[in-house]
Amino acid sequence: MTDNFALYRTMLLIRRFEERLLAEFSTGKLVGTTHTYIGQEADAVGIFSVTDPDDIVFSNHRCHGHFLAYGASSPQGSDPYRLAAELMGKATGLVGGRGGSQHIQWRNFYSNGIQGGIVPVAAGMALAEKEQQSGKIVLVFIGDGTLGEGALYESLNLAALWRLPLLVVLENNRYAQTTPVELAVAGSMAGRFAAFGIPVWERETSDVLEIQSAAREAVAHVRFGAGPAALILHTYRFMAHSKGDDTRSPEELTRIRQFDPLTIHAPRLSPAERDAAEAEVSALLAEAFSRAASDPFPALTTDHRTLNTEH
Amino acid sequence: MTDNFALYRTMLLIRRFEERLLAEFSTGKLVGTTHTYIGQEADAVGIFSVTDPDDIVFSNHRCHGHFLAYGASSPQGSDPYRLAAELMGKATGLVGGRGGSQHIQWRNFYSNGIQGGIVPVAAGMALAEKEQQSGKIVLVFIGDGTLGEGALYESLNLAALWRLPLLVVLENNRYAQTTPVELAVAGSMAGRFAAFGIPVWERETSDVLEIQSAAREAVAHVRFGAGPAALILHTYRFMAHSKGDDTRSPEELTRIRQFDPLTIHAPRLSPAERDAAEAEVSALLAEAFSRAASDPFPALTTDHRTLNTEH
Amino acid sequence: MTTVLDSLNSALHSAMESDPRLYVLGEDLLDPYGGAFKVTRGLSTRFPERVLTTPISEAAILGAATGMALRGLRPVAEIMFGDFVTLIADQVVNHAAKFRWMYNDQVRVPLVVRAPMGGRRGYGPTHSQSLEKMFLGVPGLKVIAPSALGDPGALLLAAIADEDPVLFVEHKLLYTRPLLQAGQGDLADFALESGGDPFPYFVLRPPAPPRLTVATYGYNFELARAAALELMMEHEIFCDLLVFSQLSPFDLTPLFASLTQTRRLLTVEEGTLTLGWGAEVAARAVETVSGLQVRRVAARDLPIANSRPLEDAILPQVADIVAAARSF
Amino acid sequence: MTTVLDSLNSALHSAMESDPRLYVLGEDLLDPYGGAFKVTRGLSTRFPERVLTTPISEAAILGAATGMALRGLRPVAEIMFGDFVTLIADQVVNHAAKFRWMYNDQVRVPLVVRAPMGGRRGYGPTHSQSLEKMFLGVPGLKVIAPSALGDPGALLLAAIADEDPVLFVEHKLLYTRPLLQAGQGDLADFALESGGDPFPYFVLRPPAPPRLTVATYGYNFELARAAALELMMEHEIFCDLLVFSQLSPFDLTPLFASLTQTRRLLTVEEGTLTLGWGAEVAARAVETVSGLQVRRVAARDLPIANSRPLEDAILPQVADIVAAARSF
Ligand SMILES: Cc1ncc(C[n+]2csc(CCOP(=O)(O)OP(=O)(O)O)c2C)c(N)n1
Ligand SMILES: Cc1ncc(C[n+]2csc(CCOP(=O)(O)OP(=O)(O)O)c2C)c(N)n1
Ligand SMILES: [Mg+2]
Ligand SMILES: [Mg+2]
Repeated sequence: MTDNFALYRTMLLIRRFEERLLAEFSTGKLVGTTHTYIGQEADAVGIFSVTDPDDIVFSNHRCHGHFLAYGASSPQGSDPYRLAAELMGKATGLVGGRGGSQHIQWRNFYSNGIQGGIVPVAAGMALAEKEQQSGKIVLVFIGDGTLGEGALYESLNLAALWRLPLLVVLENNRYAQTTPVELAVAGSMAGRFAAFGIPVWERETSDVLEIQSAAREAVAHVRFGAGPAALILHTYRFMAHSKGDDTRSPEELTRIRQFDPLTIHAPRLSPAERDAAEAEVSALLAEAFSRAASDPFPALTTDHRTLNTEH
Repeated sequence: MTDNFALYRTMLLIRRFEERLLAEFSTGKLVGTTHTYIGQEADAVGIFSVTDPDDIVFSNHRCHGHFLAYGASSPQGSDPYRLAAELMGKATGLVGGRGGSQHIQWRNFYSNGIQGGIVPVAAGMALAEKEQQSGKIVLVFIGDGTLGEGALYESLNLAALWRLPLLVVLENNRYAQTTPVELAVAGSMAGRFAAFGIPVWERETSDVLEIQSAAREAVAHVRFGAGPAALILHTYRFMAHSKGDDTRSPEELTRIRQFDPLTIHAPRLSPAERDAAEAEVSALLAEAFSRAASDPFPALTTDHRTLNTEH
Repeated sequence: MTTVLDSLNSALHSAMESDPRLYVLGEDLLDPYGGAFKVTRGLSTRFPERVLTTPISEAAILGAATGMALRGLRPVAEIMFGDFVTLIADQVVNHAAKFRWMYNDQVRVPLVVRAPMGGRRGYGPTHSQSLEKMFLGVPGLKVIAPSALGDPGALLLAAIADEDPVLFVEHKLLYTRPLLQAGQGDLADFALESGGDPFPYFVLRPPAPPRLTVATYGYNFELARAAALELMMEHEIFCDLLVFSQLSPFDLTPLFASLTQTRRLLTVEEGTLTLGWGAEVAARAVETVSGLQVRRVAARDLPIANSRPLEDAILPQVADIVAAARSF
Repeated sequence: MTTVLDSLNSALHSAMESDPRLYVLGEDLLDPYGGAFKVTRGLSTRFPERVLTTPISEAAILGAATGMALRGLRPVAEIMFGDFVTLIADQVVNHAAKFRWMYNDQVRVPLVVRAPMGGRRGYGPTHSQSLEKMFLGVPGLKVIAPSALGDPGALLLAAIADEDPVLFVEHKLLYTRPLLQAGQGDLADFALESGGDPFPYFVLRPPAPPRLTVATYGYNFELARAAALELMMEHEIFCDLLVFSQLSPFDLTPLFASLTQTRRLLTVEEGTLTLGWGAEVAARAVETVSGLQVRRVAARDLPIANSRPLEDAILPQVADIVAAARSF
């Protein structure tokens, strides 16, 4: 099994997981909302191939891919079953069905659905790890649209002043929901970090190996104690922002498919390896979704009535 | 009367106004708080010598100097009496005693005591003026410490995207209250604007003429429709942040006095002109403070009981 | 069939048409998307210069609207999900709502901020809240909420016409609801009165003397009337039903009139119970009407779970209202 | 003479001494300044690595504290003026307070955010408010306020020991107040009871049967007891005086006990009236105790003016409490 195989397998896991999810939504089996990672798989998979299993992650609304890639680097492995159960609102979900798609937590992985607000929290986590000399670093994921939120800049300032072990991963998929970056991001993305003296690694690629190598440098910088860093990855989101909300032209949707991280990486595997990956992922997901589907829903027990009346 | 005389006179007006104010506080005649502009006079005076009388200003907690300089460029003249009355909480004050030191409003001048939050408001004003093609520009004043507030960056982004006629004046007096810039501002001040593609004029000086010339360029850029600009003025605050809260060393306080804008500008006037300015300002302020002192306090009338029950 | 969404959308169209000072701003407003809940659809096509799609910057959206309002425009800002009003709290409380009084009535801030609130769609803990309660009572601010009764579009126009800042709270489930006609459908048994200008209240009077008074607003009126019907049909309990569109400032005169008759108050809202709208209603009622009994139905004091069974258990349901009404 | 300030300051010193996980962060905290109101003075000299003076970034201060708390530290954050809690609303409501429940109780967020609130010092409309009301009832958050009764430092230590986020509200005028001893000075005529662990309440019982029950918290207890004395001396009206330190979640058991006797409730607070603390107190009281009469004394629903006569007219005064008590 090559490293290339592992990378491919995890990207494929994300791809197939998200495809399955969209199918479940379209048949009405799932309610609420979801934001798929299809097209961006190389980002998280490249990054988590060079982090430590105990590193800390604060992810955003588009967290499924981050979570599956994070788990892949962990000794315990990630569990698409627990994620699927969460998305189905089951008691066995990652957070017992309470959070759903945007709000998950498992080991050192956290996500929240408020753009920008997670960045100061991640900075605080980085401070804690630094003070406790744990050697862990904190990764926080934001999208291009999240460059609009003020909390981000407050946090960059803190992270730089206090030399925090924080890696800000900016995934520029060129759109925030339906808003193209031209309408939402003035000046330069790298400049937003440079203004605070934060070094930037920037890549325009969907090749997981290129991302891996940039991530390796950025992670080393942060772990070495040199303070925060930013990793800007220009990428493409293939599907709608959440479910049916795509306003891009068919031409654009076709054009960007040439940057499919799976297609780019696939030639590095033998056909047999690719088939093996496909079979493995397919079995894993079939099991995950069917097991999750038959799990019970949570119930509100009496002691949950009001969270804050007990001490 | 030379232009130099007018500049000197307004700087002197601010200086003497603030000195008088501190004296009133120390004798217990005034309550609440105040933030004097002593040492920074050249900033506002230089700037408002090149703005139009109808331009719009959003000022911050340190607003007395901005207000007096703003008024000086207006045909109606500024009125230290109305400002003094406001600070004394009198019904004749700029806002009838409701606002006090940090919260004043007169013609196109506004101020508020929330760091950073005024910047998006100023951006909105600039948008309104642009849309209404009034030819007016909006100036907003912030301090170095206010670079910490996220709302600033949200506004810079908007201003740049929408090419708003907004001039952000950053007065870096090296401290936010007791916090030196080194502990609060990572990276570079100019970089904070450059990140959004906003051009910066930056001066390290207390010479009102140098400030005037930089301001003239920046104002022209904004008024010409080229979008927002930033004017960064590195300056010195001579007195405490508000009243008794100075933690700087006596040496430092002595050293920075060499950058007194009055002393720097004075040689450009004849001794007779300087005396004339002193006499004029002194008479104006004596009248302003004594008139204000004998004015009545406001009362809460019935229709003020609850602001929002009427439509 | 006109829905609440249609009504709001038409109102925005006609307001933009009739007043060139009207600007709409918010995230993802441009056509063909036309806003996350489509309330602004079509506007950017017709009035491209006056529809400003913004970055994801809620505080700056509000601040910009405030500045626009101060300088002669009439901005209508959209906060994509009402859960994000926490991000505009400072701009609302310490800027927009404060300016008029603080500046001695020398300025006005005529802005409207629209915020889709509420749950029951499985959107989870950060996209389902009813946070308007945090803004009720803020000096200088009006909080207005349409229901399917009356004319939501006219209500929005009244908010736009107001010279002071208005938080306009739209429950997401309301959008697809058809406008309700008095005396029709399941309201046929009730006599409808209304009053209150320009933000009306509605009183639905049952066919027999009321035993209690139910006060509510917005989408939760749908639950309240379902409960009222059930109470009437199955338990012979008749309710006066009061539906407010002006949440704050509180003007509860019509409620007091009903309570003087019933002496039993039941408030229904979707926000969490503690210090929700119903708390102030109850406090004012007990200050005004003697011998009063009170029950409140609201969400539990918990975040709103994503999982539907949990969400249902946390948010108020028709059965909860029926049970509360029967408990007097 | 120990002041409330001394008590809070000593508590922080001892907490930092005994727990190396305790960090203090906020604006201008470093000695010799030691924080705008000096509550943190001396800390940075003794524990230089654990006192973090921050940029002016209230949202990030709260966010950082939340992250620290999630990862094993015990942060105590200071918001320089309570008026700026509007800037932390999102971090509190949608992050710190939500995480524990939303993440299925897999995490805890043990942080304290201290905020000096209140007016009466001529600081004007953005530096005088009592905005804690916006946070009362937020699921997952505790709101605690010391008064001069009992031990403010111990209260702060209890907040620090709590495993959930706590908003700790300090009225500015309290700092210079000496701690009050039961049965001494002007409290001599009252019998003092207390209960509630770890955030105590106090009941001051008058020497004759009470005609009404006054409920209050924080600095405004000073006004309430002055009023109670005046009512007793000049009008022979006796009051039970209840002073809470836990504002939210609401636990009003001792209040109900008193109300069952008096059936008259008077709440006193400095925040604006509408949907203040007293609204929920009144609502719960009327839900629990029958035949209740209620009055509330609070600030008018206005911004707080800078001019002292205006500020006095806007904020509640002893005379307002006396008048309200006599109006029953
Ligand atoms: C504070 C806040 N504002 C708005 C939203 C609604 N929203 C969810 S995702 C999104 C777009 C985010 O764009 P980007 O940061 O580029 O991430 P992407 O979805 O492209 O991955 C928006 C506006 C939100 N979740 N939080
Ligand atoms: C949102 C907010 N946070 C904190 C404060 C308290 N405060 C008032 S002035 C000040 C320092 C401001 O420093 P700077 O921006 O450098 O302006 P300067 O006082 O030096 O002119 C602080 C922290 C405030 N007014 N608003
Ligand atoms: Mg994006
Ligand atoms: Mg400064």
